[in-house]
Amino acid sequence: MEAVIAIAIGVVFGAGIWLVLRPRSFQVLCGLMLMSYAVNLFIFIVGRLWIDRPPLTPAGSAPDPAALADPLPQALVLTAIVIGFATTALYLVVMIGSRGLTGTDHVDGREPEP
Amino acid sequence: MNWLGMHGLDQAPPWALGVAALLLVIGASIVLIGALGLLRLHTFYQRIHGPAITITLGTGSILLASMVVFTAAQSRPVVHELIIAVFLLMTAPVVSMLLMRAAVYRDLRARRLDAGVTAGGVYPAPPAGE
Amino acid sequence: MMRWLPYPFISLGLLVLWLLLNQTVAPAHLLLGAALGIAAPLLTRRLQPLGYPRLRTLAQFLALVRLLAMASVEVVRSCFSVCRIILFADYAGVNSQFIRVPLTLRDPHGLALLSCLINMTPGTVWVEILPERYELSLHVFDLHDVQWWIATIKNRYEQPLIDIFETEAPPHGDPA
Amino acid sequence: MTPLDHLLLAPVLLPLLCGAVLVPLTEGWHRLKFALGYASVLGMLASALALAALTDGGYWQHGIGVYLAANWAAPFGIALVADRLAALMLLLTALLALAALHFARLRWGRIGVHFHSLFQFLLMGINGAFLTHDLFNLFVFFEVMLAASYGLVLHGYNAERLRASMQYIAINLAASLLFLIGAALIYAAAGTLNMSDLAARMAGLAPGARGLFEIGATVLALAFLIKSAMWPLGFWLPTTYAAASPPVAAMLVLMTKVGAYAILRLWLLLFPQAGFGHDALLWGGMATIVFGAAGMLSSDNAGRLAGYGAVVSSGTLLAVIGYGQATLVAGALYYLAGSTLAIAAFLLLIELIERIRTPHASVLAVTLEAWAVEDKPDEPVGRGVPAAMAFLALSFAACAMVIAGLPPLSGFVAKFSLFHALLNPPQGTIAAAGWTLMALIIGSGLVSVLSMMRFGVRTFWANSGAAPPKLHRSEVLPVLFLLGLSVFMTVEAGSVFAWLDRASEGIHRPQDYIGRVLGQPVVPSPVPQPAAAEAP
Amino acid sequence: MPLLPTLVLLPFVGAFVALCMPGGSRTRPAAAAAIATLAALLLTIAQFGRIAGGEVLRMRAAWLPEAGLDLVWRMDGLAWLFSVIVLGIGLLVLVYARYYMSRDDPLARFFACMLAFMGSMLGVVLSGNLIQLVVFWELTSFTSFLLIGYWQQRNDARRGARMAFTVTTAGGLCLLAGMLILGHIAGSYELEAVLAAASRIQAHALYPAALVLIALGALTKSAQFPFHFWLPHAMAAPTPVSAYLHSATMVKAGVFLLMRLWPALSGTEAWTWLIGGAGLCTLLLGSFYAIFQHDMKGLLAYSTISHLGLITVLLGIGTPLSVIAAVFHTMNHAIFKASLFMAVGIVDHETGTRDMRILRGLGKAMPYTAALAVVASAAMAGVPLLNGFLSKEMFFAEAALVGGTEDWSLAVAATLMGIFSVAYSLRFIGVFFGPLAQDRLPRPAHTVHEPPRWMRFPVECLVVLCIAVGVLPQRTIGDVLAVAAHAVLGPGMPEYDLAIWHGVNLPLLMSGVALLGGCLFYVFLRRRANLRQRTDVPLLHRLKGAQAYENVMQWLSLGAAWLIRWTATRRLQPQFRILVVVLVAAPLLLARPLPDWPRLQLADFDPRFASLWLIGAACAVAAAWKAKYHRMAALVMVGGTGIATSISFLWLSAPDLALTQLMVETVTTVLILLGLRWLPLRRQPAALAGPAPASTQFRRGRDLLLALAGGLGLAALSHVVLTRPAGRSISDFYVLRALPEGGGANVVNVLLVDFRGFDTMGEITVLGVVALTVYALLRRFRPAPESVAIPLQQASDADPAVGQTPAQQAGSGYLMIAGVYMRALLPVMGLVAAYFFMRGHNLPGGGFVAGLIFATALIVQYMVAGTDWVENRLRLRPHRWIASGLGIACGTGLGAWLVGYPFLTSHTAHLTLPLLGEIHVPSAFLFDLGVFLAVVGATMLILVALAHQSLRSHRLPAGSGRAPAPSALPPTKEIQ
Amino acid sequence: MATLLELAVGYALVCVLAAMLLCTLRLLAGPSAHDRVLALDTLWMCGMLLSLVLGIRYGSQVYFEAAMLIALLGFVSTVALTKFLMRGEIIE
Repeated sequence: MEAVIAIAIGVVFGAGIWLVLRPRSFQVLCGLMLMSYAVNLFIFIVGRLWIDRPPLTPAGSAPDPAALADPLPQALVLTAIVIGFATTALYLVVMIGSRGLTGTDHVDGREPEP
Repeated sequence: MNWLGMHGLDQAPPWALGVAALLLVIGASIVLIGALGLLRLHTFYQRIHGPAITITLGTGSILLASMVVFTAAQSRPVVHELIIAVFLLMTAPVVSMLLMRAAVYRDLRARRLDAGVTAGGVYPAPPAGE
Repeated sequence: MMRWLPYPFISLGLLVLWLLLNQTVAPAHLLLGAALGIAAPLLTRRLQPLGYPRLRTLAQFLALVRLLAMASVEVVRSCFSVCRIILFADYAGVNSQFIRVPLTLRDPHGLALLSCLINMTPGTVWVEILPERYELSLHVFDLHDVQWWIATIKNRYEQPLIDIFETEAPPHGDPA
Repeated sequence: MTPLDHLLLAPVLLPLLCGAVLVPLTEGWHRLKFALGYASVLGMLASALALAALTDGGYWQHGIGVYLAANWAAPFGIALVADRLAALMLLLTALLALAALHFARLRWGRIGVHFHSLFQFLLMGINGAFLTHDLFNLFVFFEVMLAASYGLVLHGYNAERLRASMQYIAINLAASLLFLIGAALIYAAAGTLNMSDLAARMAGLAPGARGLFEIGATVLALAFLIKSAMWPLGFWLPTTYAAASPPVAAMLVLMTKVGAYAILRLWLLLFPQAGFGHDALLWGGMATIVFGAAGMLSSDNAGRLAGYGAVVSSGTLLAVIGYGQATLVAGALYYLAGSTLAIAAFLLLIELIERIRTPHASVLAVTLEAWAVEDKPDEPVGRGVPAAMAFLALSFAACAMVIAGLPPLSGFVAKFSLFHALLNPPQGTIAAAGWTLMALIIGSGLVSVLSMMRFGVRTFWANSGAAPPKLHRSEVLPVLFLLGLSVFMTVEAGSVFAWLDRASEGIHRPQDYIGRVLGQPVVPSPVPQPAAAEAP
Repeated sequence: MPLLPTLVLLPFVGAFVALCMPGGSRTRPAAAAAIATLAALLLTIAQFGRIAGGEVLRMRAAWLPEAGLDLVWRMDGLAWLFSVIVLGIGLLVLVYARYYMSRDDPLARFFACMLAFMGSMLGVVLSGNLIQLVVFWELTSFTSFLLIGYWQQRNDARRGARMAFTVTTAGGLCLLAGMLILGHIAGSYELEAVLAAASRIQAHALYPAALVLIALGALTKSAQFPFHFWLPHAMAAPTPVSAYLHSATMVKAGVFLLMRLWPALSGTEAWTWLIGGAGLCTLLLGSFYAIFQHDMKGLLAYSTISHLGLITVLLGIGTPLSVIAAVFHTMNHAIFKASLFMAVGIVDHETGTRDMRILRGLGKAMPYTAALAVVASAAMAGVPLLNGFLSKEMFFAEAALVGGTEDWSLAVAATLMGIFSVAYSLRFIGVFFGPLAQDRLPRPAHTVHEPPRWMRFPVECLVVLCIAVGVLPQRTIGDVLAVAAHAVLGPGMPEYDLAIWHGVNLPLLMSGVALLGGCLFYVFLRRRANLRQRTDVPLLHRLKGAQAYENVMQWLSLGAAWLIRWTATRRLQPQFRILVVVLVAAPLLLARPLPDWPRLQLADFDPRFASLWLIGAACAVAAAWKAKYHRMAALVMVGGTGIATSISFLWLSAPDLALTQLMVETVTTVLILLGLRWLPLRRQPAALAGPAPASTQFRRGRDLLLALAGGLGLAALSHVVLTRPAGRSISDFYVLRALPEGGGANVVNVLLVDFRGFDTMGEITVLGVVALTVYALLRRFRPAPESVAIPLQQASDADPAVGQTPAQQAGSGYLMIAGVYMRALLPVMGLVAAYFFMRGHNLPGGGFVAGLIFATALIVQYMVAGTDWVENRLRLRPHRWIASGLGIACGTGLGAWLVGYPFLTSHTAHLTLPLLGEIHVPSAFLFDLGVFLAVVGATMLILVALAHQSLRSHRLPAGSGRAPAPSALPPTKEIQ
Repeated sequence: MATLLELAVGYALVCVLAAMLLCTLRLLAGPSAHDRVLALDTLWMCGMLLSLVLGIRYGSQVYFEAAMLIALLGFVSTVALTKFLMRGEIIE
């Protein structure tokens, strides 16, 4: 389990890096999205992997912290997801704005000299 | 081997568990077959029929299994899986209808006539050249 | 009554949905569910040009139930046949074709239900209603007999739907 | 918890509420929008002053005010902490915001929509970043600040701004991801996010956890360093500064300093003795100085000139922090404030200067100078200088003096104090790096002089066809205000330094923070809590 | 009022007053300036009694006590002497300038600059603190920059100003460094402390460094070799400026500094070689160069360089007598050189030129001026009975003395310099003799006559002084010199004699040789070397300081540009590349290695989970592959990774995350599709179908390596984190307190709305801010020309529905049946949103998820029936949603204040209602409502703003062609 | 019987995941855009089923919500994609 998720994070992050290094703004957008998946997962696994232990405290009895998943990273990821969503939207709009005004979808807003 | 006990399933009648197991096996198999169809069938218009069985019978069986298991485990009728069924009934037709229509006209537009769009003669091949 | 509860069935349906979601029949939830059930259609009324479908008589209701039951059997049957084809058939021999089915049903809700039934039945997919002659374009996974399909659809599905939805004038709006 | 404690919240809540109120107002209300925004900034200024007074007085123990948001004790809830350093930064923010907003009144606040809301949210983010004592909350406020800055950089939509902001946004999004990775690693290693709690737990970390912690801190530092434009991570900065509208660019100058602030604060808390990564900071900062100086010399565009000036000041700051000598910090803070004000004033001034720069004349002047062409001397008669021109030239000269560190303005005092501290280290011997740093600071000052002089000569002297620009009072006042602050800092250097020394001493005592933050009691409930409420 | 600061302040006040004078008058600013100067001069002179009595006036004001930097004003003999020079000559120059400057010149600025310079110079002279001295030192550079560039429209003025400023500022910065080191050695920046620590300073290891740096400051300021080149170029300044700055005062600042620090620094070999050597070179070069100038001011400038070299040599020699000679010559030089400059100014003023190749016979036209100039230049040449003679005599004596009997080189050099100076003096006065060159003068010869009375007055004063000092040295100036020299030398004052006649001795012989040789040399040059037509200096014409300066500047600029080109980039990709490299390298280099590097464990390998991530990873990699040419495919594949992510969250006990991720996935897809429409199609060019060129392959390979490194790094980190035992964390607290004190069973939600509610507030602010930004940006969005027209899909002839409006599609078109479902789903979705909202505190859900569901429900309606249809029936006003959301969230937090709690403290109201039983209404609920509203508002604002763009192309006038100019587009519809 | 159910659940899990893998293959292979959209939609459906099966496996209601959300809103992105395929813009 641990190895799988670690490798998965690595692969997604690597794919994101590759895309971020590409010249077209849409590629960079996809890259940033993939990277934020990887980073969200990374924050998430900082609380270790728990199966079927969602951090919902049972009614009546005192909750046992050792038997529930770490809620804090989850809260952090939630915030990070939202912020990631917002910034994706922003980058997208800037991307199309730049495409419209500069006439190219190159990330620099101008085609490189050949 | 005691995970059923954790959920209170050890009190449940065995026939219920059997039914649930059967439904699960059927449903899962159909899901797999549907996906297989999606992968292996030749044209898009054939492939779209693969997932149809996933959505109908596959999902139906698994939903039923879920209802049976939870009803048995909690000793009270648990039927809220019906909601999923209702939602699927309302959304799945939309998806397949729109997807099919999009595929037809995309193929016509791109003159991809070998993709099966002209089969049956409902959609005649448009005149070449635009 | 009608002013404050214009869509009793929808409201009831939403209440049931609410209770099912919450898995409770506690009075607070009953109240809340009812309130939501009444408020939701009212608030969204302006976005519903066709209004909500209504069932007028018990007979219509029974016809609907009968239709659904028959359709479910058909669903299971064709499901297995599709499975069989996918698993065992030689795909080159599968005769997938589009066919045209002339329609007489005009009510959008009825058509919607028809599309649901057809799409839920594995092996057939609704494509569109061809506008020029009001024919349904249908894709059939493994076609043997065009006429059989046309007859089946018209008799087994369309006719009951016409009975259900078009015995009276459509309650609201014009589908066109 | 006394009413005065709530003052800690004002720099965050005031702009938030004001920004929210401004959102639904349409453009027809721009006077009202400006008035509300202005009132909010004035309120922030007042609260910053009050905080500066409170942290310096005996009101709070050790001069550290702690606010437990949501009434949860320190490592668990989010704590806001104000000390002299935070109060200084808040004050700087408020002053700068006042100038920038005033400057925007006539023109920039009216073109485009939501300038005022975004401006307020930007202030909220900056202030929050200065106040918060929680690592992840710092991230959130960074994001608020960045998101608003994205909008503001784009403000006044043109191709150049879009190009620049594409770069700015992409880089900062990546930086935000790094921030998250770093924060997650630190949480993984230490199990907490509160800065004081982290500091308290540092000692007890196992070697493995310590390694993770250091990796986390490194990645986190990268995120901060991207913000503060250390070479080679800060290439976005000159482009962005040159493209942004002047009031926004002025605020960006402050944002560059937020990164340095975060590093200073965190490193002094977390690595009080070990000095982890200080060498990298020192050498990176020195490389940044060289890079920025070269950039100043090679740029012919005023915005880029200012941008590289900011790079130099950022590099100086980072190198000084990396030098790791406690007595340097007061000078560094003074330098931070002085250079921020001057570069911001310069950026505001640029717009006014651009009004007199006819492209044709400046090109001609450049060619003439490049070939050292001796034109036929004109009549030896001086030209009258219109008041507007004189104002621009003198303000420019003042900005240049502060940025270059020439006497007598605050830039010189700052550099002098840095040199003084470098030359008189507590341990007695001066490291080779110290000499290098001094040489670089002096050299960069000289380069700034050269490039600013070149720009000034071309603009004000060689630009023969220039018509006197029309200046509006609302554009002149902010520049004068910022320069006046520089003068004030120079004249009152003694008392300012006394204050900064106290601030510097304060942040060099992490134990005080740990004690204050972790020891802050929550407000007790007036009625006994009902027994554990049953879960529905 | 304290005297010394007043002295310094007076000129600045005068400058301000002069600046405020109305334009159009020459007299008023001049009068203001002169009055301020006169007042200061009288004040200073009045102090002579106290100074002569050995008193040192001091005044101290705290400035930066922490760093030992106080403002210390200090006036001793030397400072007094220089103050008098600065103020006295300043006064004369101001009077002169009143008449010299043109009637059309707006003089307020000129006089203000002059006075500001005067103040700075006084500041230098009167500083009792090294750092304070540097401050004023740089101020003199700055004000002189303004003065040299006064005629800003002239290129030579600008160039001269820049050169002077560059050189002197660079020197000033060196001086600062030197002073800092000096202060470091002495332990104080106070002048007196430094002077008292002479032995400690000279023994210190840093002494050479300090000496060199301070010498650099002094030599640049005094235009000593090899920094002399700026002075001739500074002659582009108006002549009063040259007379004042470049003969009498500013260039003297360097020698003043050397005198000031003489007790502390001199007496070592390094000092002698450095200062004496530089002075000697300057002395010879300057005088030699001066001969060959054609511009009268240029001649005087080189002469000044030479005389300053003389003073420097004297200081470098380092004997007490030589110091006395240096001080004496400083005074003399100021007097005669200022008068000469003013005389040149008169000539220039009257004839319009200063070119000695043109000027002839002016003695007839302006006999009085000619006489004055001849006397002054005789002083410059060292003719007996004039002041220059005396100090030159002393110099010769020292030069002869220092070499002893075996080394005559200095004496020879001194004599040589004497010869040269006689020669250039002769050349200078040549303009007054011979016939008037009528035709070549710029102005008609009959207009050339004596200047106004008061313009000549300052010259007269100075020439009288020349003669007075030359004839009666002891009587006129003996006391002053003694007082000034005493201030430098202290108790070690030697005996000396200021007499005209010391008998026949070596110096007199040298003087004679110089006078005679000079005359002969001049005649030789006139006759043989074609002096009047030469364009370059013989022998030394290759030595062009100014050219070297320009080269250095050029080289600096080019070097900087080169550095920037190689170490910086304006492109995004290299920046990202660097970022990744740093990201991988920095932790490896900096952080300590992890001691317990875990082995890869496959024991708990779960093939099912692995297959889930096989899907996710494959989608990610494929998305990376496809994103360039198949944007939609890439989007779908990114969606595949999103599915894997959300299912992983679900699987790994994070239902809240799974729900949120699901909704975000959906909304993001819609969002990107809305945006994709504005990215024109990108097809793979056929040319690129083959194998890529080597450079591309290299680039790809490099990026692949980076991606691998980055991915591997994060994977390794994840593995390390996962395999470490979980330590003590603060989460336990949340789990334990969430229900009893936070009032909710869903710990994550309680964290979001209670424990860390502050985060959430920031988060919804981010959303709101982004929405506003998007809205603002899109309002002025201009699409690319090729994407303005309706999309290709809608222009096809195959689809019968292409011409339908959105409302038609939904009403009777292909969307009719789908529309029935999608419209029927609206209340259902609303209900589900309400459900997730209500339960959030106790079970997975919450305001954020609910908000996204609600927004999606609305977006579905937009998709069915189009923007116009929906907005005719529904006024959404997303701005208000955002504002009220933020307001409610904030207001909830503030509500806690009312009951005396900190911001955001949550409170649970327990209501007992009839029939319904007990109901818990936590305040966090209200906070969550704010989150909900803000999320709905922000999401809708973003999506609707994007959706509105499509309207514009549909609203194009019919038949307007496929690709209209973007500017012709109708504006975006306003969002209500 | 319990063992049987357990085996059935395990089998179902494997089947659903295998189905997802097959969908992914189709997603990657294409060849046309509508194939990919169909594959993505099926992937969503399989994801929903997976969460249902996980719900049975762990006997928890928590998984139900996710499934319901997919059932209700999973189609939105598909509809958007198809509408994009058909019309080139999803909101007109």
